[in-house]
Amino acid sequence: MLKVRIQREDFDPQAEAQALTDGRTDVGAVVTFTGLCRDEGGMLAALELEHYPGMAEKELERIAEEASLRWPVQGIVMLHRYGKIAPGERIVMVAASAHHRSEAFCAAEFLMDFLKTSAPFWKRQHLGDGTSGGWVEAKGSDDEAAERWK
Amino acid sequence: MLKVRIQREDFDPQAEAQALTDGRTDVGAVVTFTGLCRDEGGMLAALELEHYPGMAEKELERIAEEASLRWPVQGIVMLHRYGKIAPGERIVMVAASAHHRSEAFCAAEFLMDFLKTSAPFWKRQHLGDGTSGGWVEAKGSDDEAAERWK
Amino acid sequence: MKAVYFAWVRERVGKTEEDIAPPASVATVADLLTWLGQQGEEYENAFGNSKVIRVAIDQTHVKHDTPIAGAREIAFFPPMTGG
Amino acid sequence: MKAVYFAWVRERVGKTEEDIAPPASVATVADLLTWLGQQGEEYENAFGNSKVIRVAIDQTHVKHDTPIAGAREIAFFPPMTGG
Repeated sequence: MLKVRIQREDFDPQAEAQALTDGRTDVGAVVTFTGLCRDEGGMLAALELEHYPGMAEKELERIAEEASLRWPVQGIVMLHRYGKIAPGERIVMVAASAHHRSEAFCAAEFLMDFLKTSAPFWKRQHLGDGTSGGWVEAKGSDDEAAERWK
Repeated sequence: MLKVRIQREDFDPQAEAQALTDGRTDVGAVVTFTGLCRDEGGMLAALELEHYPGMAEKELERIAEEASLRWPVQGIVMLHRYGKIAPGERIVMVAASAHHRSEAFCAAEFLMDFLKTSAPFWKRQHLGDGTSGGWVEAKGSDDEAAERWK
Repeated sequence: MKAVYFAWVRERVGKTEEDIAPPASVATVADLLTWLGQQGEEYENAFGNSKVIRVAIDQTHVKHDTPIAGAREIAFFPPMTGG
Repeated sequence: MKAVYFAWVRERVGKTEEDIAPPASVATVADLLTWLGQQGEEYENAFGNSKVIRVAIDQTHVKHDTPIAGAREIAFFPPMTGG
């Protein structure tokens, strides 16, 4: 089960994770990652997420398929929001289920590392004083995180 | 926030994970791991979890504290059940929250690796034919997983 | 072909998308980035430092040495910062 | 001192706990494991292969060369298999 969705609205991480195990007795491990908007010490009023409709879905699907080829995962969920997101709100979640924990952990980390570096989303900051903090710059540490899977 | 609990009853992973972010705007990443009872291809009727009351709590607390010294985590949850657990039911969960995803992922993996190798819990199998499948043997792969953090 | 722009590339060009008709001498993504940078001040501003621009042809990431022949939709954007 | 047993150690000994009074010559955990193995067939069965037995003194893991002096509660169990 590979599930990918891009939406403006919030999502329910537990309902998504629960769907990976409902009615099954062969799942041993579920790992979830949830990414939230931080207020950066009170400086940030909101993040605005822009994406490339069509390609963003395709990239998430490609990443999910790649993960399922690398590890014997039983299910994968990738959800990403777009639009304006306030501090404390969820931005993204990934989940992976498998027989064993190492496979679920690896797959979930892989999903996030490649989501960060290859899914067409861009963040812009809105500051507390009403001005734009500009576009968030890509981090070298994210490229390095993705590199380790090569 | 370090929370450790050992109980017979099931737990609610989302309520536990939610508590790590409720009312906060400084959390960027939450990683959860949930371990479930597998039916081993229909062979297994239940697992029975024995633990060393008192020491089990102390070990989980020690592991949670060690993780919080190694990574700048904001919160940790470790829950483990005991007693008879049927296939499909949850056995254990850990969760870690942090500013950044790599810290939350590392902490959650560390928690599970050490829970497996140093928390005093033992699993016995009950088979579908009514007989005991005996005590589960410790796995070398779990020792290796814990070794990599040294 | 259709050009689409995202994030600060979109802001600097001042458009979300447009039809472009580069001359036949424009063979690769790199050629196209150079040509786009010559289409006016806002384009120079967006594509002047073309090395940092990421490109997708028909919604698939491509390198700058990729030929553009047959492309229907070419997207230009900065390094991604989702998640 | 109190000895407590878990999992198959408990099953083989046939008790969950008991008070034990080893002689003064029993100084370390290893000595104690050897002595316990000599307390009857069920103990030999439980402690015969003492290398695999894990030990905790007063709820803290200890190695087999640890002295037992001052211990109030000593626990014996197989390698852990929780999680």
